[in-house]
Amino acid sequence: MSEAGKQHPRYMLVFGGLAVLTAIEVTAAFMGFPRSVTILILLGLAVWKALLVALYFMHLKFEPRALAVLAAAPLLPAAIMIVVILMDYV
Amino acid sequence: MDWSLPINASTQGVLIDNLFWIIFWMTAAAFVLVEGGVIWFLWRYRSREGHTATYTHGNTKAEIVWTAVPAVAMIALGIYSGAVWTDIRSPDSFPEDALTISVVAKQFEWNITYPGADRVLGNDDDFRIRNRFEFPMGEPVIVRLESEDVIHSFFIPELRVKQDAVPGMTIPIWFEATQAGEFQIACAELCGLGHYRMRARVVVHDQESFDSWYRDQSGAVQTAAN
Amino acid sequence: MTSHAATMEGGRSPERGLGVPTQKLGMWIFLASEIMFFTGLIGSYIILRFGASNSWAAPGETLNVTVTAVNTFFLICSSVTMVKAFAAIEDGNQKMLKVWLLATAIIGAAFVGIQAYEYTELIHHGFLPSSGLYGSTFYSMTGFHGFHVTVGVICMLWVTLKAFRGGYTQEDHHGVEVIGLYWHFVDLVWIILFTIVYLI
Amino acid sequence: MATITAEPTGIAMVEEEHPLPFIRKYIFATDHKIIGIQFLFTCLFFLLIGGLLAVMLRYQLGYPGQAMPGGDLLPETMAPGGIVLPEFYNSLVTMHGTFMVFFAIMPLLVGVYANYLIPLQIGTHDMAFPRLNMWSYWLFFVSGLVMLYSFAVEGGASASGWTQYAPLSAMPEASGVSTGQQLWIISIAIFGFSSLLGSVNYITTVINMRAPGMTWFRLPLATWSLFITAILGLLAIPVLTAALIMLLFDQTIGTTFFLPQTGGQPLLWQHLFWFFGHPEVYILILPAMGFVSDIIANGSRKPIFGYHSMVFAMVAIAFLGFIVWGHHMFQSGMNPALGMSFMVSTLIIAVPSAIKVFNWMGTMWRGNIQFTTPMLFAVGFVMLFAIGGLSGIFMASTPVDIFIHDTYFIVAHIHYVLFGGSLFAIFAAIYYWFPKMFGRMINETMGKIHFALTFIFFNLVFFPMHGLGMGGMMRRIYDPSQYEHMAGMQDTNTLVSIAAFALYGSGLLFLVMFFWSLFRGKKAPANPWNATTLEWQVPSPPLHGNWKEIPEVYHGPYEYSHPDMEKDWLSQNERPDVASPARHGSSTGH
Ligand code: HEA
Ligand code: HEA
Ligand code: CUA
Ligand SMILES: [Cu+2]
Repeated sequence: MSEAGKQHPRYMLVFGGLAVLTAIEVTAAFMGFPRSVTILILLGLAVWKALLVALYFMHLKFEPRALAVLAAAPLLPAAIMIVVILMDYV
Repeated sequence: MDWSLPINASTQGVLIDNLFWIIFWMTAAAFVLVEGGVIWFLWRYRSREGHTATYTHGNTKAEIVWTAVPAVAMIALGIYSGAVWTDIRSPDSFPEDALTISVVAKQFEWNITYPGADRVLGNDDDFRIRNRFEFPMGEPVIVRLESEDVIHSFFIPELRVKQDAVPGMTIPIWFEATQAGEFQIACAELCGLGHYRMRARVVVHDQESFDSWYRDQSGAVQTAAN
Repeated sequence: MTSHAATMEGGRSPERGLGVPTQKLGMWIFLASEIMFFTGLIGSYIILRFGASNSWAAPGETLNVTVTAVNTFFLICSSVTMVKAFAAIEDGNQKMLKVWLLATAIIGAAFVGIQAYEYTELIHHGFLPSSGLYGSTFYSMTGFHGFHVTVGVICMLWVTLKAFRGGYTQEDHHGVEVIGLYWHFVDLVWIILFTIVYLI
Repeated sequence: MATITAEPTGIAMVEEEHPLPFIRKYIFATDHKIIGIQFLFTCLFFLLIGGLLAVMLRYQLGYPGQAMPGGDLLPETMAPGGIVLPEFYNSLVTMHGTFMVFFAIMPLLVGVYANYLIPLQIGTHDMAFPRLNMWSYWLFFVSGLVMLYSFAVEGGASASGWTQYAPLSAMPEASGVSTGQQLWIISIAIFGFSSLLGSVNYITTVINMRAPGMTWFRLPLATWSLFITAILGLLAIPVLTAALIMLLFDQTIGTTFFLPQTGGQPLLWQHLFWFFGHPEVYILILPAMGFVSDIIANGSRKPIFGYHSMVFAMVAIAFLGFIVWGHHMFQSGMNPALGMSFMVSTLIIAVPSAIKVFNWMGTMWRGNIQFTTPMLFAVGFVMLFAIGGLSGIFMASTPVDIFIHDTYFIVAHIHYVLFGGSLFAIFAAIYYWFPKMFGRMINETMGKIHFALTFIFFNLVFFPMHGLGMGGMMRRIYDPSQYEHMAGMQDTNTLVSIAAFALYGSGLLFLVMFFWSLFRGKKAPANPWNATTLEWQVPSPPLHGNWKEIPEVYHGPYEYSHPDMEKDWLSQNERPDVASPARHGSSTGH
């Protein structure tokens, strides 16, 4: 299932991206923005990094759509769980 | 034994019992339909000489019907139950200036604290009674439930009242008794080896006998104080 | 016999299966359940911290962010070495496969080591699993992530060993790909954990 | 991991090619059929245990405070002089529920039949990961032993109910059980990992290894249900595992997730448990629905009524199962507004369930009904599950639940769905597939007697419990005579207990008959029920590797009584000699 001399994704680029984003995160955390802003920034960056890993390192970008769906499916019950239980407390 | 609910002695009990019997008749209909149908088919279509099955993969119309009917029934039931639930449990269903009593559960007893003469909890004229819960009929009562150790459940069958008492939480419930009498608080949540005997006496007074009882109790506290 | 081979290799003709090799599919399904497992732990943390309004130390107060930031960087590096290993065997480059796999295992082990050091420091400063909800959630989440990395390292060594025995070829290297998926997933979980546990 | 990456075991087509040594063939077997049979025997043993515990607790309820016959065999810490102690009663209830749910019903449905049926019904040689499969069985076995062992340790077995509500379960000083409690957690954690391995296997196999022509909408409903169940387990059980770990830490290393003293949340446990727990109860019913669908179509000699809606109904039930967990917490102190939305989602589940019940009836309608033992149990399932489901509607309505929560009304509901539902379907499945598994028939007359006794005594035991619940009798009560409002209930309780002993007796009858048929039963043909699905196209019992060569599938799973055929069934891999039934309707897929 692998044809010789296959073009690989630009892994090093992704790596650079991850490193930079992490650096930004750590600095942003201590910039003393309003708490809500900080949280938003950090979550945004975290999701971005997670996507980079999933799409490139885990090749989801290059897999059949069905597999990507299958991989993302658990996020729905996961979200339901956290959100609904939170609703019980706020 | 008789197959009916215990006598009902509270206002919310009326709502709950009505709803119970509404659901009873809905489900009874479904019950007869299903069981009757199955038994009839078993007999009518039993394998026998010269009888063969009809080859069919289904009938969309029929399926739509028996999807829609239960759907409508359930939504209606949901709306009505929701209304009743709001009347009983929603925060704004709580009556103003009702007699507020604190009930603290612990393995395996119920400690009931009354607000005393000033009818406000949390000051030194409060008085506390163990395993004995007395209150007047015909006026709403608010119970603030707490627990000291594990989860218990405050259950008075005749009043159709049940609410878990959770450690770390203060859970208010309210109810109004419609007749005087002696009942029991039963613990309805497994709470350890004494769970089965974690009960307390409930006395529902009519107004005047409650007032006199309450005066005596508060009086006792006063004299004890000075 | 051929149809048999096809079945067992899991290389199914696309019109039936997903067109994804069985081992890879299996790993993805396993990861789906891992998502729910970590949701259980992380979700509880979110609920206990943000739902039930408990007091919480500000980031950096209790935890040493610098050390962990470095550690995070290590884990990212190990993810890169991992994909490099995979790329290598896709090109049939046995030598680089071994190098990259070994690197991955070592960096992974380093991560666990640094985490162990972090723990000892924290415990030394009296921050224990029994120090309230913060301790409870912190140690359970990072602990079970560390546990996953440890398992990963062990499997990584196992795969590396197989690689040294020439167990993988350009045609068939499911093993490398599958452990890679697991490895990246653990990295991904850490990305989330690092953010919500250390920085928020 | 290692197991996944390992090269799949190339397995022999047929025994003769290279026979395996006994230990590889029957003990550490990787053949899905042997593993299925291993699960069957282990689970039936646990069913026997679970039943025994039930009988013991029923004795205490029927004859409170009286010495139990043979009870003096039990140690002083459980029943001094044969009289059950309150703390032991709590262990009995807890372990009864635990064994029945986790070690009897769930693995009987999934462990046994997902393993045995999936590869046969989809037409492949074995599971995707045979070795993982072996691990799944042996982990299950170990977890069962650990759970059994917990009776023997200091302080006895867990006594906080199968729902393990914290903080009771997290505070040994409150429950009086410490080691037993921890063993419970560890055992279920192992169990969870075992069923995780199973789920990965079943899902991968169904997705990737279907025979040529076996499209999604040609799958037998049994396989469909097992596939959906596997997904439920895959997503629900890890959450329980996470919760269990926190619970264990609360007890052992001083964390405080569920302990209020330092801000922990007792209700968090209930949320997490029921987020798992409700999907769990659908794990316990969906496969039953699948088996019953196969068996009713076969017993009525008629295609299943509305195949597609049967599939979508199961998918709907599975999905809704993830958003109704709060209906167990209406009285727990959860936000009442939340209770409202949970009530609505719960009521909606009646709709897909209705579709299933009525479609089974539609299948029997104008059928040619055979009164075989499997068919009797399948029909029994429909009748009893309907009752259990309908009682669920009472509790789904939040106000009514105020009164019946934690009463015997719930206990009645549990048993109508779990025994009348799941276990009846399991009996049906055992009778139906026994010939395939062991190459022998179960004696029909004995089977019918077993059915009659089970059906009668089942209703005698559990129907009166609705009445007890309406009277306000609470669950998990050691001695009902403590309460005034239960004073009049003792004779009902005694009657229920007597019926329960008889019910257990009929179980033992089954045991005898089971083993008798195993050795004495008359030899079974490949296709004793003239069924259409693929598993009946191989000899009984099938050879190692199932198929000499993978079958081609031409049409849907339930081609019974096709008008253009002289015989009244057409198996999935038979090319219709006349016009292809594919023209005739929806269920035959493309
Ligand atoms: C196999 C297991 C199983 C199944 C399938 C179900 C199915 C359902 N259950 Fe049950 N349930 C349990 C196992 C199960 N349950 C267990 C073990 C507990 C106790 C846990 C514990 O505390 O120990 C429990 C507890 C439980 C509670 C909590 C009670 C309490 O503790 O206060 C509730 C409340 O809503 C509930 C509701 C339902 C509903 C609405 C369904 C629905 O899915 C039922 C749908 C089916 C039908 C409705 C019947 C068929 C349909 C028709 C005949 C059509 C016509 C019908 C209508 C129009 C209404 N169940
Ligand atoms: C999955 C299903 C299941 C099954 C089948 C049963 C079966 C029985 N249960 Fe069940 N029960 C539960 C699940 C189940 N139970 C659960 C989840 C609870 C809640 C626990 C809790 O509150 O925490 C409960 C609670 C519960 C209570 C409430 C206790 C209390 O709250 O105080 C009672 C009381 O009567 C009871 C009685 C019985 C009886 C008499 C049987 C009888 O039907 C048993 C009859 C015996 C058998 C059916 C076995 C026969 C043997 C075989 C068929 C095997 C043959 C072997 C070979 C062939 C090798 N059970
Ligand atoms: Cu208190 Cu049960
Ligand atoms: Cu439920």
